[in-house]
Amino acid sequence: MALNKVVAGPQEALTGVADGMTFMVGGFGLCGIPENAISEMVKRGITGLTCISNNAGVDDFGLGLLLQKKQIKKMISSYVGENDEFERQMLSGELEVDLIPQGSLAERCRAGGAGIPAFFTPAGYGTEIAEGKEVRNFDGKPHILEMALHADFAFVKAWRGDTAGNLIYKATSKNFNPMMAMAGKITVAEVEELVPVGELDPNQIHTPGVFVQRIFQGSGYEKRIERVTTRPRV
Amino acid sequence: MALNKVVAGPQEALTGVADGMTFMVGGFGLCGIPENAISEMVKRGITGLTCISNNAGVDDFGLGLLLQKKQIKKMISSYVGENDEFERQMLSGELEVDLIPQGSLAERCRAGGAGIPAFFTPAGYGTEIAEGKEVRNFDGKPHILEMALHADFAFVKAWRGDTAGNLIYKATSKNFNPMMAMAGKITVAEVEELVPVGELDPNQIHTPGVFVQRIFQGSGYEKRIERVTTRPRV
Amino acid sequence: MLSKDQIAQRIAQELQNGWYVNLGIGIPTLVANHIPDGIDVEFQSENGILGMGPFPYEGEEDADLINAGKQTITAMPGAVYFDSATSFAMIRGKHIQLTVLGAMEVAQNGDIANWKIPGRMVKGMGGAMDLVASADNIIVAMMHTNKKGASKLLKACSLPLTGVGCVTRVVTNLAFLEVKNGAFHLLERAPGVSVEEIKNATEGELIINGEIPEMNL
Amino acid sequence: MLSKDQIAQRIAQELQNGWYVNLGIGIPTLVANHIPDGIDVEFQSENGILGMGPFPYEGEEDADLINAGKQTITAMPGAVYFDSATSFAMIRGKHIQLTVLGAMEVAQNGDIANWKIPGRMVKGMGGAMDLVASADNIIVAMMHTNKKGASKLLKACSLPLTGVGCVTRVVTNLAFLEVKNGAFHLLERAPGVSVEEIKNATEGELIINGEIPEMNL
Repeated sequence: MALNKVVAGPQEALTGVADGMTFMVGGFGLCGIPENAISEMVKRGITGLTCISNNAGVDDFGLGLLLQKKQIKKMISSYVGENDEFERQMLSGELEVDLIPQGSLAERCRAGGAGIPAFFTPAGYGTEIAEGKEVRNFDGKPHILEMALHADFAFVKAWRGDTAGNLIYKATSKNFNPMMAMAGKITVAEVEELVPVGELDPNQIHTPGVFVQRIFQGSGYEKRIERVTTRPRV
Repeated sequence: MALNKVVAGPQEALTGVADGMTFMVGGFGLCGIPENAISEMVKRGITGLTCISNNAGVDDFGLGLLLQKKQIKKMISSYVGENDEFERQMLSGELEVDLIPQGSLAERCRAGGAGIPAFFTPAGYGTEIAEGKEVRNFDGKPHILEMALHADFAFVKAWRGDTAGNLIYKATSKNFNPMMAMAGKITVAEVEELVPVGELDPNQIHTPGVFVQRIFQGSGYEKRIERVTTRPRV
Repeated sequence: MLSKDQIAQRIAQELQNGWYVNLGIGIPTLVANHIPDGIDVEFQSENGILGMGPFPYEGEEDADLINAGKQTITAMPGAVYFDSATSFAMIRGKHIQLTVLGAMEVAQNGDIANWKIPGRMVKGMGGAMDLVASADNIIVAMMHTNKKGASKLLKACSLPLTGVGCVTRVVTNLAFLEVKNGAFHLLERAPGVSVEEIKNATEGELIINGEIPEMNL
Repeated sequence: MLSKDQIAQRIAQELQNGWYVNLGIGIPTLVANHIPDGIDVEFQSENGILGMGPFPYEGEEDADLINAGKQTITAMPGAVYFDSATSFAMIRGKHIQLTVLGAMEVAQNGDIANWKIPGRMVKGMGGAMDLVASADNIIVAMMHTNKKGASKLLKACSLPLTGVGCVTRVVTNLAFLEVKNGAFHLLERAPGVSVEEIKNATEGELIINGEIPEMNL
């Protein structure tokens, strides 16, 4: 029998979350974000959160919802520029912000999940990002040592998933979700469609179920688009 | 227009290989090995090779064919135990062998392809593998620093591929192929079925074509099985 | 003087067949509209696509298919989606042949500053630091001077750096320049722009060798 | 005395519901035949599968579907295939709850030697060094003594190490032992085997606390 990771919904899936914990939250902008898990965090009113997420949502959606309620103490991100409330809290000093080059953020999450405590990368050498970090030359080129990231909970969103926690993402909604799924002590996956084991081709799975502790079928997805951009029909 | 990486066959695909070069060769045992590229290497009689490959084939197949002809100077592998000729050459000192823990071998190939010059891993700490390597504690646990691997050519084998070099592997024939595809200066992919771009679902590709410089439809695959193991029908 | 679209057009002339190209936000995005005939390239967007196509027709937007600027896009035949770690493996591993991005300042030693203005809201570097630290071939697309008329091609950057010694070429509204040996080398003038104007707008060391041709757009 | 199959059976009793398990070559492979009723586990083979099933029926072998011992296998519903880097990410990242492997020697401090005999042909460590360096829960399955009758449970390993201080439990043909605080702690005797026999076959420090029960197979 395959393992069964299914929980009833976001409420059960977030059992154990507590004030002051560290959370990884998948998505790029508003694309591929775990909408249900974020809503549940808002509902629970958990505070003092450290959130590791490439972006911080917009004012009234995504992680912006947690910012509005001042639930987030610290953001670890690569780009946070679509959010007035974020700006206000950051400039006032209410919100701590740790900005990380996007590739280093992705690789540090993967490293956390893969048992690699640290690695060298050229990104950020010679900039303020490198301050206090070990520098070493490889092939004559300077690199800095970056450390793995870990989280108490990782919230990820996939397109399809099976009851054993195997996940398939759609298009560019994959982004940070697979690495964050690897790096959570407890990884909660929400999916648009939950299917029995055996329905997904074992050759086409993006996140093996071994990285997922809890899975549920999400609901009410808004899937907002930040910048609808179109071209005229000829 | 998508890029076109198609070459006529193994002969064209191996243009530029030369004595003394370093080669990565995909596969685990005889599963997922680039049979056509290996045959072409035998045919060309290139010598003094350094081969990075998890295994060394068997006496009369896979990399064993290159060993028979004494074309290999050095093997970098994790396990080489199915090959009498290998044993003879190793014990006589004709063949240099660098044994690497399998996970470190995989990660070092990935690192080479991903521009990560070095990383820390716990594998091999306290063993002879760690001799001469930097040791550092993370969270109180000792790790050793391992360096990226690179190759002049990487030979990989996939199940299906398109003319832009996008690859899909089948079942456990994936193994080392995706990381080696990333780490070759020139990566040559041979596939069982070559299709036009647009035929592969962009969501299901294992190796993006950006890592592949040349692709051809292979032929005459033997796909030998090292240990046929079955169970009785009830 | 070049329009933003013409800056993109001039950069597009540098594309070579078979290249994978990462285009930053702003002017660089426009490069995709000017691919010369007979040149096949593929565009990477670092949020996870190779083979990015044009914007979708109205009504055909897919919330799951965006570029790094969070705009809706389409995928070309032969496209592939991947996660952010794989995306930056491509970038860090030098599998992308050209990076085009904007800048606030470029220094004559190739340093670039494009992510932070002290005292102002910092939005973050996104993927820019990874891109500039790894790419061998970086073209900066920007205005030659800022809104106050001050040169953006400097002896040394005054703003916090994004990367050091990495920019190889710059295309501005005034000129096409190469960055090497610690100086800006003027290669081409924008149509109707004199060498004198470019000199006056360039704070960093400017090397002018012989007759400088006008761009051919 | 236990047969090899019974060693596997005793180890299988340690399986807990929901575990992912990596089984080494030899006796460990047999563990899969003895999963207790009501226990769901998934087997990983480090060459790239989770959800490994039984060997195929004759005629149904697939050259593309093997385990780390290069044997043909099948996949269970819910299985997934992945590359070697991902496979060892699972192992190194502690996503696998139990590792069962064979050994030539185990020391009372948990050191293990199972890959190399000086002067003999060295076949390589395969994935063993990664497995023992990362797993928190390692059961060694082996004979209590070697072919010459010498103990394999030692004060210190004499052979080149595979990993240090990592083995948590050992199941042999004679006994089930826990390795902690620098000693072997006898937990159970194989049916018909006396504590005295186990003592005589164990070179390393052996802690015997109270009455030692017989295994219940």
